[in-house]
Amino acid sequence: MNQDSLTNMLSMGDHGVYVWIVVVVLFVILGSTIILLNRKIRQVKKEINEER
Amino acid sequence: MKLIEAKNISYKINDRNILNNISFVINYGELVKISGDNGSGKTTILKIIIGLTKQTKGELMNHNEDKVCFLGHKNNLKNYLSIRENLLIQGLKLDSYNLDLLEKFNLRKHIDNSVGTLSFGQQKKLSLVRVLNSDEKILILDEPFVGLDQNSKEFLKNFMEAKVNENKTIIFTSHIDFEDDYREIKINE
Amino acid sequence: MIKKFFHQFASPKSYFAIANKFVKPFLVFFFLLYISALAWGLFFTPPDAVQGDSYRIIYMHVPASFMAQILFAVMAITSAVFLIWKLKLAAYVSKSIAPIGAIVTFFALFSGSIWGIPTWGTWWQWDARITSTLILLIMYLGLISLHASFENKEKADKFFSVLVLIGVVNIPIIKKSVDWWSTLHQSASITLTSKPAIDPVMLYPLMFSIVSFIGLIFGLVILSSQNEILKREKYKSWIKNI
Amino acid sequence: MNSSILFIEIYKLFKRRRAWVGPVLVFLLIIISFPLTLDINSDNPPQIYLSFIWISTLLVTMLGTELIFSEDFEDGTLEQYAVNNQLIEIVFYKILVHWVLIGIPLAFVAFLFTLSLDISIHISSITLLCLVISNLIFINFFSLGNALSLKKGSILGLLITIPFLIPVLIVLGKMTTSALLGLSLMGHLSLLVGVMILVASFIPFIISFILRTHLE
Repeated sequence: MNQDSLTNMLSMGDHGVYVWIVVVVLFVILGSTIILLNRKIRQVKKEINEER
Repeated sequence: MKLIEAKNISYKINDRNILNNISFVINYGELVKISGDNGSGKTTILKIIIGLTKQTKGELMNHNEDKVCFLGHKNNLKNYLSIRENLLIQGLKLDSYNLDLLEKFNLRKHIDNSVGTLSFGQQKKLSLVRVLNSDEKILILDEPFVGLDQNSKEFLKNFMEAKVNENKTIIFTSHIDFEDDYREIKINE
Repeated sequence: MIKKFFHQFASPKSYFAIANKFVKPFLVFFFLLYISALAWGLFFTPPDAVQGDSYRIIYMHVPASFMAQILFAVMAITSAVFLIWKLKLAAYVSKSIAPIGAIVTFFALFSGSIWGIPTWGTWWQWDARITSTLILLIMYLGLISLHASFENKEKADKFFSVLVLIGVVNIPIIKKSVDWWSTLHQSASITLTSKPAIDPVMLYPLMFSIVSFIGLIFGLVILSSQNEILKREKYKSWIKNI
Repeated sequence: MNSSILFIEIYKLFKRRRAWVGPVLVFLLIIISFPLTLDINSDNPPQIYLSFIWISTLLVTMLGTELIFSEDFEDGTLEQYAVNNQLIEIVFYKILVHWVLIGIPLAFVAFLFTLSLDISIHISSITLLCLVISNLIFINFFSLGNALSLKKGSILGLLITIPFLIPVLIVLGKMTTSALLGLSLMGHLSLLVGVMILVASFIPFIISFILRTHLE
């Protein structure tokens, strides 16, 4: 696979920008949800441990 | 004869204990005072007895099937109506008994004023008129003495004693002590 | 019988223990699976004859739109279980689905409108599907704010569940009425459904992406329900041993 | 059936003029000011006026039902009804009374307004009929919203109830178009009546369950 076809594949013609926007937003949303939930869980666990 | 029997009643809000393993028996014709500190769950017990609230744990047997007369925290009055209208929508007649009551409570001269203009104590007295008219066999009163002046307090006490002598049951909450012939259920842990 | 089963195996305690063990590998697995489904769809399928490459948004938009509705249905089931059998765990799960559902629905709307720019030439069309998805988002937001507005969480659970159950009856009604409405106002618009059946070359990665997305989102739901259990059962004794 | 409770409900709403006359007055003001924002020299399609009537009725009904349960909840009246096992009755009566004292007057104000437009009396009377029917549906759902969001403000109530009201609005919009095209409305009308009956007979039970939970 040479570099040209790779660029072609990633840019997906004229409309690649729309696809990539959606991909980026999806992973930002998913990632931040997971991180946020994990942080909340850790916080509550800490509170519980402090009360013990 | 047993009227209400509570066995190990508990009640929780957001997993915090409001009531913890309370047991008691109330018989017909008794004058019962439920006492305890602020937030000890007095109101909750009354609400469980009349069936508004269901206990989280434990068993409550209620042998009463008749209507009860319940006086809650809230005064059950409409601010934008006059005393006269308020009594009428509560289903009370303005007969000589009730007019006398208003006279005794110093409310008769305000009878056409709207309730919103009355003071807290006056509103409390007005909300008691319904209780003083009740012919139900069981009266459940939440803090009936709060906000009353000395005369009205005496009056209410005499009324309660008279009712009990007629073999009616009265359950009330209060954190004020007064010497009288009642049974006390303490719910302080 | 059923009640006993529920109380033994579906207590927050045992659920939490199982979830705690499996949630991380579960999430990682479906995350990787979804990424590979997406890679397949984005790079190894031919472009669409009509829409060109922008159709590839389908591999994110369709799973999200699908999940947006599935989550509401799941929430309705758990809410019914809670109201009928008074099972607390069901209420916790119900409540923790709502924010995830709102996020997924929002994403479905967002990806749809980005897709609309090259296809329709506008980011918003009063199209039947978009409109009903928007209403679904409003319903999720309503549920979240309803639950949040009560200090007494046991009451909040009950109100929440009642609203979910009325809402789930409402969803097909909304769909039907919005469909009906848009046939008049929008007869000329391009709808995604009116195209000929999708080619297998695109269908397989689409199926794959839907399945893996379902797994991923349920992983999020489990994580969110763990958070909810911890918050709500703070004062229970079992929680001190984790 | 307890006619004295019904009478009391009528009396209470009647005396609280702000809650009763207020919404009708607000509706009147909105409806007067709407044509002023349009160019009267150009031909505005009647559909715009009618759709404006639906939306403003919806919002004014929300205004009129804002206190339907919260007032009685605050002062303990609901508690008394619950103790006497009259909650379901009272819910039915309250909705009925709000419909008669707020919903139907609104429909008549809107009817008067449509008479001033360039549309046939036939369509005006259909508007009146539709408003009378749909107002009962609106009031039921706003009461549900009020019961759920007791003391939490009407914005939450609106957020909760609007998804339920959108299908009704769509039916109303469809009816408007069909009526203006001169098509038969029996189908739409029977749909609306059917929805009204369903809503008016189920929602009060849900509301009384919700109120009971509030009083716990």
